[in-house]
Amino acid sequence: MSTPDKQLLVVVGAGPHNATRARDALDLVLTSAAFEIGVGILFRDDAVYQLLPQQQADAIDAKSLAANLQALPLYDVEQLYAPRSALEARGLDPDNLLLPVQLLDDNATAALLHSYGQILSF
Amino acid sequence: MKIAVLVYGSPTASSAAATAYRYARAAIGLGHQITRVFFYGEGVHGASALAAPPQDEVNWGQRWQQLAQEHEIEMIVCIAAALRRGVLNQQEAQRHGKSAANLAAGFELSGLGQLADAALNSDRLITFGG
Amino acid sequence: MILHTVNRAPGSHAALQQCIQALSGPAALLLIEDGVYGATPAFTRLFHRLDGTVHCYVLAADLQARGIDALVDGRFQVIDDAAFVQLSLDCDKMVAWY
Amino acid sequence: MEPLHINGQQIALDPEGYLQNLADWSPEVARQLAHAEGIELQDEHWEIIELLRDFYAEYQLSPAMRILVKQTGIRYGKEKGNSMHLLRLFPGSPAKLASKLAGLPKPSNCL
Repeated sequence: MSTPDKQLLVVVGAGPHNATRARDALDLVLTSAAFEIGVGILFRDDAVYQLLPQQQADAIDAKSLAANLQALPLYDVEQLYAPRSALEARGLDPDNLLLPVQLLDDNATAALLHSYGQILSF
Repeated sequence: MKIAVLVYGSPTASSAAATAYRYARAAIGLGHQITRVFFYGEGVHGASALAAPPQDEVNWGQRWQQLAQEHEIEMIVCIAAALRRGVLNQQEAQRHGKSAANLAAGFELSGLGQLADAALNSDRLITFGG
Repeated sequence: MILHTVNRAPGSHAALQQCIQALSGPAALLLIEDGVYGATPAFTRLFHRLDGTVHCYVLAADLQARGIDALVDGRFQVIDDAAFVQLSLDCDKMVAWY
Repeated sequence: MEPLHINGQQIALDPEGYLQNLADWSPEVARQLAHAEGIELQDEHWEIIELLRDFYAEYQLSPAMRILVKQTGIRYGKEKGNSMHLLRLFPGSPAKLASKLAGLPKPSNCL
Protein backbone atom coordinates (compact mmCIF):
# COMPACT_ATOMS: atom_id res chain seq x y z
CA MET A 1 0.00 0.00 0.00
CA SER A 2 1.22 3.49 -0.79
CA THR A 3 2.73 5.83 1.80
CA PRO A 4 0.36 8.39 3.40
CA ASP A 5 1.55 11.28 1.23
CA LYS A 6 0.64 9.17 -1.80
CA GLN A 7 -2.84 8.37 -0.56
CA LEU A 8 -6.08 9.89 -1.71
CA LEU A 9 -8.95 10.97 0.44
CA VAL A 10 -12.21 11.13 -1.49
CA VAL A 11 -14.61 13.48 0.28
CA VAL A 12 -18.21 13.07 -0.73
CA GLY A 13 -21.08 15.22 0.46
CA ALA A 14 -24.01 14.02 -1.63
CA GLY A 15 -26.75 11.57 -0.82
CA PRO A 16 -27.23 8.43 -2.91
CA HIS A 17 -29.67 9.96 -5.38
CA ASN A 18 -28.24 13.46 -5.81
CA ALA A 19 -27.33 13.48 -9.52
CA THR A 20 -24.26 11.30 -10.14
CA ARG A 21 -22.05 12.78 -7.43
CA ALA A 22 -22.04 9.82 -5.06
CA ARG A 23 -21.44 7.39 -7.91
CA ASP A 24 -18.72 9.56 -9.46
CA ALA A 25 -16.93 9.63 -6.11
CA LEU A 26 -17.28 5.88 -5.69
CA ASP A 27 -16.08 5.18 -9.23
CA LEU A 28 -12.93 7.16 -8.51
CA VAL A 29 -12.39 5.18 -5.31
CA LEU A 30 -12.85 1.83 -7.05
CA THR A 31 -10.57 2.83 -9.92
CA SER A 32 -7.87 4.01 -7.51
CA ALA A 33 -8.18 0.78 -5.54
CA ALA A 34 -7.94 -1.29 -8.73
CA PHE A 35 -4.65 0.49 -9.40
CA GLU A 36 -3.59 -0.29 -5.81
CA ILE A 37 -3.53 3.36 -4.78
CA GLY A 38 -4.32 3.79 -1.11
CA VAL A 39 -7.67 5.54 -0.85
CA GLY A 40 -10.02 6.55 1.93
CA ILE A 41 -13.54 7.98 1.90
CA LEU A 42 -14.99 10.70 4.11
CA PHE A 43 -18.79 10.63 4.02
CA ARG A 44 -19.64 14.19 5.03
CA ASP A 45 -23.00 15.90 5.44
CA ASP A 46 -25.74 14.33 3.28
CA ALA A 47 -23.36 11.60 2.14
CA VAL A 48 -24.07 9.78 5.40
CA TYR A 49 -27.47 8.96 3.86
CA GLN A 50 -25.54 6.69 1.49
CA LEU A 51 -24.81 4.50 4.49
CA LEU A 52 -28.39 3.69 5.39
CA PRO A 53 -29.24 -0.01 5.22
CA GLN A 54 -32.38 -1.16 3.46
CA GLN A 55 -32.18 1.25 0.56
CA GLN A 56 -34.30 -0.02 -2.32
CA ALA A 57 -33.09 1.87 -5.35
CA ASP A 58 -35.22 -0.24 -7.68
CA ALA A 59 -38.32 1.50 -6.28
CA ILE A 60 -37.33 4.48 -8.44
CA ASP A 61 -35.72 2.40 -11.20
CA ALA A 62 -32.26 3.46 -10.07
CA LYS A 63 -29.12 1.41 -9.80
CA SER A 64 -28.22 0.54 -6.22
CA LEU A 65 -25.33 2.59 -4.90
CA ALA A 66 -25.62 0.69 -1.62
CA ALA A 67 -24.84 -2.59 -3.41
CA ASN A 68 -21.76 -0.99 -4.97
CA LEU A 69 -20.63 0.39 -1.62
CA GLN A 70 -20.70 -3.07 -0.11
CA ALA A 71 -17.97 -4.11 -2.55
CA LEU A 72 -15.51 -1.68 -0.89
CA PRO A 73 -14.02 -4.27 1.49
CA LEU A 74 -13.33 -6.58 -1.50
CA TYR A 75 -11.39 -3.72 -3.08
CA ASP A 76 -9.45 -3.37 0.19
CA VAL A 77 -10.92 0.08 0.80
CA GLU A 78 -11.22 0.07 4.55
CA GLN A 79 -10.45 3.67 5.50
CA LEU A 80 -14.04 4.85 5.79
CA TYR A 81 -14.94 7.88 7.87
CA ALA A 82 -17.96 9.95 8.77
CA PRO A 83 -18.29 12.95 11.10
CA ARG A 84 -20.40 12.00 14.09
CA SER A 85 -22.07 15.42 13.84
CA ALA A 86 -23.33 14.64 10.31
CA LEU A 87 -25.15 11.56 11.59
CA GLU A 88 -26.50 13.36 14.67
CA ALA A 89 -27.73 16.33 12.66
CA ARG A 90 -29.77 13.93 10.52
CA GLY A 91 -31.05 11.78 13.37
CA LEU A 92 -29.26 8.67 12.12
CA ASP A 93 -28.20 5.76 14.29
CA PRO A 94 -24.42 5.20 14.00
CA ASP A 95 -24.90 1.56 15.04
CA ASN A 96 -27.10 0.76 12.07
CA LEU A 97 -25.04 1.53 8.98
CA LEU A 98 -24.26 -0.39 5.82
CA LEU A 99 -20.51 -0.35 6.34
CA PRO A 100 -18.16 -0.10 9.30
CA VAL A 101 -17.21 3.57 9.26
CA GLN A 102 -15.00 5.31 11.76
CA LEU A 103 -16.93 8.13 13.44
CA LEU A 104 -15.02 11.37 13.92
CA ASP A 105 -15.65 14.44 16.03
CA ASP A 106 -15.18 17.77 14.22
CA ASN A 107 -11.54 18.15 15.29
CA ALA A 108 -10.72 14.67 14.08
CA THR A 109 -12.41 15.39 10.76
CA ALA A 110 -10.23 18.46 10.29
CA ALA A 111 -7.15 16.42 11.24
CA LEU A 112 -8.12 13.73 8.75
CA LEU A 113 -8.03 16.25 5.90
CA HIS A 114 -4.50 17.20 6.92
CA SER A 115 -3.32 13.58 7.03
CA TYR A 116 -3.87 12.59 3.39
CA GLY A 117 -1.59 13.53 0.51
CA GLN A 118 -4.39 14.60 -1.80
CA ILE A 119 -8.06 15.33 -1.38
CA LEU A 120 -10.71 15.07 -4.04
CA SER A 121 -14.13 16.35 -3.13
CA PHE A 122 -17.51 15.61 -4.67
CA MET B 1 5.19 23.83 -10.74
CA LYS B 2 3.13 21.16 -12.48
CA ILE B 3 -0.55 21.76 -11.85
CA ALA B 4 -3.48 19.51 -12.79
CA VAL B 5 -7.03 20.84 -12.91
CA LEU B 6 -10.31 19.00 -12.35
CA VAL B 7 -13.46 20.52 -13.87
CA TYR B 8 -16.56 18.97 -12.32
CA GLY B 9 -19.26 21.41 -13.47
CA SER B 10 -21.08 21.87 -16.77
CA PRO B 11 -20.37 25.08 -18.70
CA THR B 12 -24.06 26.04 -18.64
CA ALA B 13 -25.16 24.99 -15.16
CA SER B 14 -22.07 26.18 -13.31
CA SER B 15 -19.09 28.52 -13.51
CA ALA B 16 -16.57 25.69 -13.09
CA ALA B 17 -15.27 25.73 -16.67
CA ALA B 18 -14.94 29.53 -16.64
CA THR B 19 -13.20 29.82 -13.27
CA ALA B 20 -10.91 26.91 -14.05
CA TYR B 21 -9.99 28.55 -17.35
CA ARG B 22 -9.14 31.84 -15.66
CA TYR B 23 -7.09 29.98 -13.08
CA ALA B 24 -5.21 28.03 -15.76
CA ARG B 25 -4.45 31.14 -17.78
CA ALA B 26 -3.18 32.97 -14.71
CA ALA B 27 -1.01 29.98 -13.74
CA ILE B 28 0.54 29.84 -17.20
CA GLY B 29 1.09 33.60 -17.03
CA LEU B 30 3.10 33.07 -13.84
CA GLY B 31 5.30 30.53 -15.57
CA HIS B 32 3.71 27.36 -14.21
CA GLN B 33 2.73 24.35 -16.26
CA ILE B 34 -0.84 23.08 -16.52
CA THR B 35 -0.19 19.42 -17.26
CA ARG B 36 -3.67 18.01 -17.49
CA VAL B 37 -7.25 19.17 -17.29
CA PHE B 38 -9.65 16.40 -16.36
CA PHE B 39 -13.34 16.86 -17.16
CA TYR B 40 -15.61 14.75 -14.97
CA GLY B 41 -19.31 14.60 -14.08
CA GLU B 42 -21.28 17.36 -15.79
CA GLY B 43 -17.94 18.88 -16.76
CA VAL B 44 -17.81 16.58 -19.78
CA HIS B 45 -20.43 18.75 -21.52
CA GLY B 46 -17.65 21.30 -22.00
CA ALA B 47 -16.02 18.93 -24.51
CA SER B 48 -18.94 18.80 -26.94
CA ALA B 49 -18.13 20.16 -30.38
CA LEU B 50 -21.84 20.70 -30.96
CA ALA B 51 -22.33 23.47 -28.39
CA ALA B 52 -23.30 26.55 -30.40
CA PRO B 53 -23.74 29.49 -28.04
CA PRO B 54 -24.59 32.90 -29.58
CA GLN B 55 -21.57 34.84 -30.88
CA ASP B 56 -21.71 37.33 -28.02
CA GLU B 57 -21.33 34.59 -25.41
CA VAL B 58 -18.18 32.67 -24.61
CA ASN B 59 -17.74 29.15 -25.93
CA TRP B 60 -15.68 27.69 -23.07
CA GLY B 61 -14.89 24.50 -24.95
CA GLN B 62 -13.25 26.55 -27.68
CA ARG B 63 -11.29 28.62 -25.19
CA TRP B 64 -9.94 25.45 -23.62
CA GLN B 65 -9.04 24.10 -27.06
CA GLN B 66 -7.00 27.19 -27.84
CA LEU B 67 -5.27 27.27 -24.48
CA ALA B 68 -4.46 23.56 -24.70
CA GLN B 69 -3.06 23.91 -28.16
CA GLU B 70 -0.87 26.86 -27.28
CA HIS B 71 0.48 25.33 -24.09
CA GLU B 72 0.43 21.58 -24.72
CA ILE B 73 -2.15 20.76 -22.08
CA GLU B 74 -3.65 17.27 -21.99
CA MET B 75 -7.41 17.58 -21.87
CA ILE B 76 -8.90 14.32 -20.65
CA VAL B 77 -12.63 13.67 -20.56
CA CYS B 78 -13.83 10.85 -18.29
CA ILE B 79 -15.07 8.23 -20.70
CA ALA B 80 -17.74 6.76 -18.42
CA ALA B 81 -19.18 10.19 -17.59
CA ALA B 82 -19.02 11.21 -21.26
CA LEU B 83 -20.78 8.11 -22.59
CA ARG B 84 -23.63 8.61 -20.10
CA ARG B 85 -24.12 12.17 -21.31
CA GLY B 86 -23.70 11.69 -25.04
CA VAL B 87 -20.19 13.04 -25.57
CA LEU B 88 -18.56 10.51 -27.90
CA ASN B 89 -15.60 10.28 -30.20
CA GLN B 90 -15.74 8.37 -33.48
CA GLN B 91 -14.54 5.12 -31.96
CA GLU B 92 -17.06 5.14 -29.10
CA ALA B 93 -19.87 6.13 -31.44
CA GLN B 94 -19.11 3.02 -33.45
CA ARG B 95 -18.74 0.81 -30.37
CA HIS B 96 -22.16 1.89 -29.18
CA GLY B 97 -23.91 2.01 -32.53
CA LYS B 98 -24.54 5.77 -32.44
CA SER B 99 -25.08 7.87 -35.53
CA ALA B 100 -22.71 10.72 -34.70
CA ALA B 101 -19.63 11.68 -32.74
CA ASN B 102 -19.21 15.07 -31.05
CA LEU B 103 -16.03 15.12 -28.99
CA ALA B 104 -14.26 18.38 -29.84
CA ALA B 105 -10.74 18.27 -31.24
CA GLY B 106 -8.05 18.50 -28.59
CA PHE B 107 -10.07 16.53 -26.04
CA GLU B 108 -9.40 12.86 -25.34
CA LEU B 109 -11.67 10.25 -23.77
CA SER B 110 -9.94 8.22 -21.10
CA GLY B 111 -10.43 6.52 -17.77
CA LEU B 112 -10.49 7.70 -14.18
CA GLY B 113 -7.00 6.32 -13.69
CA GLN B 114 -5.86 9.54 -15.36
CA LEU B 115 -7.48 11.54 -12.57
CA ALA B 116 -5.98 9.41 -9.81
CA ASP B 117 -2.62 9.72 -11.54
CA ALA B 118 -2.98 13.50 -11.84
CA ALA B 119 -3.86 13.71 -8.15
CA LEU B 120 -0.79 11.82 -7.06
CA ASN B 121 1.80 12.87 -9.62
CA SER B 122 1.25 16.61 -10.06
CA ASP B 123 2.49 19.20 -7.62
CA ARG B 124 -1.11 20.34 -7.14
CA LEU B 125 -4.57 19.24 -8.18
CA ILE B 126 -7.05 22.10 -8.25
CA THR B 127 -10.74 21.16 -8.26
CA PHE B 128 -13.51 23.34 -9.70
CA GLY B 129 -16.85 21.94 -8.60
CA GLY B 130 -20.20 22.29 -10.30
CA MET C 1 -1.76 24.08 4.94
CA ILE C 2 -5.05 23.35 3.15
CA LEU C 3 -6.78 25.72 0.77
CA HIS C 4 -10.56 25.50 1.05
CA THR C 5 -12.64 26.98 -1.75
CA VAL C 6 -16.38 27.60 -1.54
CA ASN C 7 -18.37 28.42 -4.67
CA ARG C 8 -21.95 28.37 -3.37
CA ALA C 9 -23.97 31.29 -2.01
CA PRO C 10 -24.46 30.92 1.75
CA GLY C 11 -28.05 32.14 1.48
CA SER C 12 -29.20 29.10 -0.43
CA HIS C 13 -26.64 26.42 0.18
CA ALA C 14 -24.85 24.92 3.18
CA ALA C 15 -21.38 24.57 1.59
CA LEU C 16 -19.87 27.54 3.43
CA GLN C 17 -21.21 26.42 6.81
CA GLN C 18 -20.05 22.86 6.19
CA CYS C 19 -16.62 24.08 5.22
CA ILE C 20 -16.25 26.28 8.30
CA GLN C 21 -17.34 23.41 10.53
CA ALA C 22 -14.58 21.17 9.14
CA LEU C 23 -11.88 23.86 9.15
CA SER C 24 -8.91 23.95 11.40
CA GLY C 25 -5.97 26.25 11.07
CA PRO C 26 -3.56 26.94 9.67
CA ALA C 27 -5.72 27.15 6.58
CA ALA C 28 -6.82 29.43 3.78
CA LEU C 29 -10.46 29.92 2.88
CA LEU C 30 -11.20 31.37 -0.55
CA LEU C 31 -14.66 32.34 -1.72
CA ILE C 32 -15.21 32.08 -5.48
CA GLU C 33 -18.16 32.28 -7.91
CA ASP C 34 -21.46 32.59 -5.98
CA GLY C 35 -19.49 31.87 -2.84
CA VAL C 36 -18.35 35.52 -2.84
CA TYR C 37 -21.75 36.57 -1.47
CA GLY C 38 -20.47 35.04 1.77
CA ALA C 39 -17.98 37.92 2.09
CA THR C 40 -20.76 40.47 2.60
CA PRO C 41 -21.57 41.68 6.15
CA ALA C 42 -24.85 39.76 6.32
CA PHE C 43 -22.90 36.54 6.77
CA THR C 44 -20.07 37.59 9.11
CA ARG C 45 -21.62 35.59 11.97
CA LEU C 46 -20.72 32.38 10.11
CA PHE C 47 -17.04 33.23 10.49
CA HIS C 48 -16.98 33.91 14.26
CA ARG C 49 -15.83 30.34 14.91
CA LEU C 50 -12.60 30.85 12.99
CA ASP C 51 -9.45 31.92 14.78
CA GLY C 52 -6.54 33.98 13.46
CA THR C 53 -4.88 30.97 11.85
CA VAL C 54 -7.53 30.81 9.14
CA HIS C 55 -6.93 33.41 6.47
CA CYS C 56 -9.95 34.47 4.44
CA TYR C 57 -9.80 35.52 0.81
CA VAL C 58 -12.30 36.41 -1.87
CA LEU C 59 -11.83 36.45 -5.63
CA ALA C 60 -11.91 39.95 -7.16
CA ALA C 61 -13.39 39.12 -10.57
CA ASP C 62 -16.34 37.29 -9.05
CA LEU C 63 -17.04 40.22 -6.69
CA GLN C 64 -16.91 42.74 -9.54
CA ALA C 65 -19.15 40.63 -11.76
CA ARG C 66 -21.79 40.67 -9.01
CA GLY C 67 -21.43 44.35 -8.13
CA ILE C 68 -20.54 43.71 -4.51
CA ASP C 69 -16.88 44.69 -4.32
CA ALA C 70 -17.75 47.64 -2.08
CA LEU C 71 -19.57 45.39 0.39
CA VAL C 72 -16.73 43.10 1.39
CA ASP C 73 -16.31 42.52 5.10
CA GLY C 74 -12.94 43.60 6.57
CA ARG C 75 -12.01 40.02 7.44
CA PHE C 76 -11.41 39.25 3.76
CA GLN C 77 -8.48 39.99 1.54
CA VAL C 78 -9.55 40.57 -2.07
CA ILE C 79 -7.26 38.73 -4.50
CA ASP C 80 -6.96 38.49 -8.29
CA ASP C 81 -6.56 35.33 -10.37
CA ALA C 82 -2.76 35.40 -10.18
CA ALA C 83 -2.91 35.63 -6.39
CA PHE C 84 -5.36 32.70 -6.40
CA VAL C 85 -2.73 30.65 -8.24
CA GLN C 86 -0.05 31.73 -5.79
CA LEU C 87 -2.29 30.88 -2.84
CA SER C 88 -3.00 27.43 -4.26
CA LEU C 89 0.74 26.82 -4.48
CA ASP C 90 1.47 28.19 -1.01
CA CYS C 91 -0.99 25.60 0.31
CA ASP C 92 -0.01 21.97 -0.16
CA LYS C 93 -3.47 20.68 -1.06
CA MET C 94 -7.02 21.86 -1.52
CA VAL C 95 -10.60 20.93 -0.71
CA ALA C 96 -13.31 22.32 -2.96
CA TRP C 97 -16.69 22.76 -1.24
CA TYR C 98 -19.56 22.89 -3.70
CA MET D 1 -24.01 -7.40 -34.80
CA GLU D 2 -26.25 -10.23 -36.09
CA PRO D 3 -28.69 -11.36 -33.40
CA LEU D 4 -28.44 -14.79 -31.78
CA HIS D 5 -31.23 -17.29 -32.45
CA ILE D 6 -32.18 -19.41 -29.51
CA ASN D 7 -35.33 -21.58 -29.41
CA GLY D 8 -36.87 -19.54 -32.19
CA GLN D 9 -36.20 -16.28 -30.31
CA GLN D 10 -33.98 -13.46 -31.49
CA ILE D 11 -31.47 -12.10 -28.98
CA ALA D 12 -30.28 -8.62 -29.96
CA LEU D 13 -26.57 -7.80 -29.72
CA ASP D 14 -24.81 -4.45 -29.84
CA PRO D 15 -22.06 -3.63 -32.38
CA GLU D 16 -19.45 -5.39 -30.25
CA GLY D 17 -21.55 -8.45 -29.53
CA TYR D 18 -22.71 -7.52 -26.03
CA LEU D 19 -26.34 -8.24 -25.09
CA GLN D 20 -28.63 -5.27 -25.76
CA ASN D 21 -30.86 -6.48 -22.96
CA LEU D 22 -29.15 -8.06 -19.95
CA ALA D 23 -32.29 -10.03 -19.06
CA ASP D 24 -31.85 -12.10 -22.25
CA TRP D 25 -28.92 -13.96 -20.72
CA SER D 26 -29.10 -17.75 -20.42
CA PRO D 27 -26.42 -20.46 -20.42
CA GLU D 28 -27.19 -21.06 -24.08
CA VAL D 29 -26.55 -17.36 -24.79
CA ALA D 30 -23.19 -17.70 -23.06
CA ARG D 31 -22.37 -20.77 -25.17
CA GLN D 32 -23.17 -18.96 -28.41
CA LEU D 33 -21.34 -15.75 -27.41
CA ALA D 34 -18.33 -17.87 -26.47
CA HIS D 35 -18.50 -19.75 -29.75
CA ALA D 36 -18.39 -16.44 -31.62
CA GLU D 37 -15.18 -15.68 -29.69
CA GLY D 38 -13.70 -19.07 -30.59
CA ILE D 39 -14.17 -20.51 -27.11
CA GLU D 40 -15.98 -23.76 -26.25
CA LEU D 41 -17.10 -23.45 -22.65
CA GLN D 42 -15.78 -26.07 -20.22
CA ASP D 43 -16.41 -26.49 -16.49
CA GLU D 44 -13.57 -24.11 -15.65
CA HIS D 45 -15.13 -21.40 -17.83
CA TRP D 46 -18.49 -21.89 -16.15
CA GLU D 47 -16.87 -21.45 -12.73
CA ILE D 48 -15.78 -17.96 -13.69
CA ILE D 49 -19.06 -17.09 -15.38
CA GLU D 50 -20.97 -18.15 -12.27
CA LEU D 51 -18.64 -16.16 -10.06
CA LEU D 52 -19.15 -13.07 -12.20
CA ARG D 53 -22.92 -13.42 -12.23
CA ASP D 54 -22.99 -13.87 -8.45
CA PHE D 55 -20.65 -10.91 -7.99
CA TYR D 56 -22.82 -8.73 -10.20
CA ALA D 57 -26.04 -9.84 -8.51
CA GLU D 58 -24.63 -8.87 -5.13
CA TYR D 59 -22.64 -5.72 -5.90
CA GLN D 60 -24.06 -4.51 -9.26
CA LEU D 61 -20.48 -4.10 -10.44
CA SER D 62 -18.26 -5.82 -12.96
CA PRO D 63 -15.07 -6.53 -11.02
CA ALA D 64 -11.75 -5.12 -12.17
CA MET D 65 -9.18 -7.77 -13.14
CA ARG D 66 -7.35 -7.64 -9.81
CA ILE D 67 -10.59 -8.22 -7.92
CA LEU D 68 -11.65 -11.03 -10.24
CA VAL D 69 -8.34 -12.81 -9.65
CA LYS D 70 -8.72 -12.41 -5.90
CA GLN D 71 -12.31 -13.63 -5.82
CA THR D 72 -11.45 -16.60 -8.04
CA GLY D 73 -8.75 -17.58 -5.57
CA ILE D 74 -11.11 -17.28 -2.60
CA ARG D 75 -13.82 -19.35 -4.26
CA TYR D 76 -11.92 -21.94 -6.28
CA GLY D 77 -8.52 -22.15 -4.64
CA LYS D 78 -5.09 -20.66 -5.07
CA GLU D 79 -4.14 -22.59 -8.18
CA LYS D 80 -7.00 -20.87 -10.03
CA GLY D 81 -6.71 -17.46 -8.41
CA ASN D 82 -4.11 -16.07 -10.77
CA SER D 83 -4.15 -14.16 -14.00
CA MET D 84 -2.51 -17.01 -15.97
CA HIS D 85 -5.46 -19.29 -15.29
CA LEU D 86 -7.91 -16.58 -16.36
CA LEU D 87 -5.87 -15.68 -19.43
CA ARG D 88 -5.82 -19.31 -20.51
CA LEU D 89 -9.61 -19.51 -20.24
CA PHE D 90 -10.42 -16.06 -21.61
CA PRO D 91 -7.53 -14.90 -23.79
CA GLY D 92 -6.78 -11.21 -24.30
CA SER D 93 -8.47 -9.32 -21.50
CA PRO D 94 -10.09 -11.93 -19.26
CA ALA D 95 -12.20 -9.65 -17.04
CA LYS D 96 -13.76 -8.02 -20.07
CA LEU D 97 -14.32 -11.14 -22.12
CA ALA D 98 -15.66 -13.22 -19.24
CA SER D 99 -18.00 -10.38 -18.25
CA LYS D 100 -19.32 -10.29 -21.79
CA LEU D 101 -20.07 -14.01 -21.80
CA ALA D 102 -21.60 -13.73 -18.33
CA GLY D 103 -24.05 -11.12 -19.59
CA LEU D 104 -22.75 -8.23 -17.49
CA PRO D 105 -23.00 -4.63 -18.74
CA LYS D 106 -20.53 -3.51 -21.35
CA PRO D 107 -17.62 -1.78 -19.64
CA SER D 108 -17.03 1.87 -20.44
CA ASN D 109 -13.35 1.22 -21.21
CA CYS D 110 -12.70 3.01 -17.95
CA LEU D 111 -9.70 1.05 -16.72
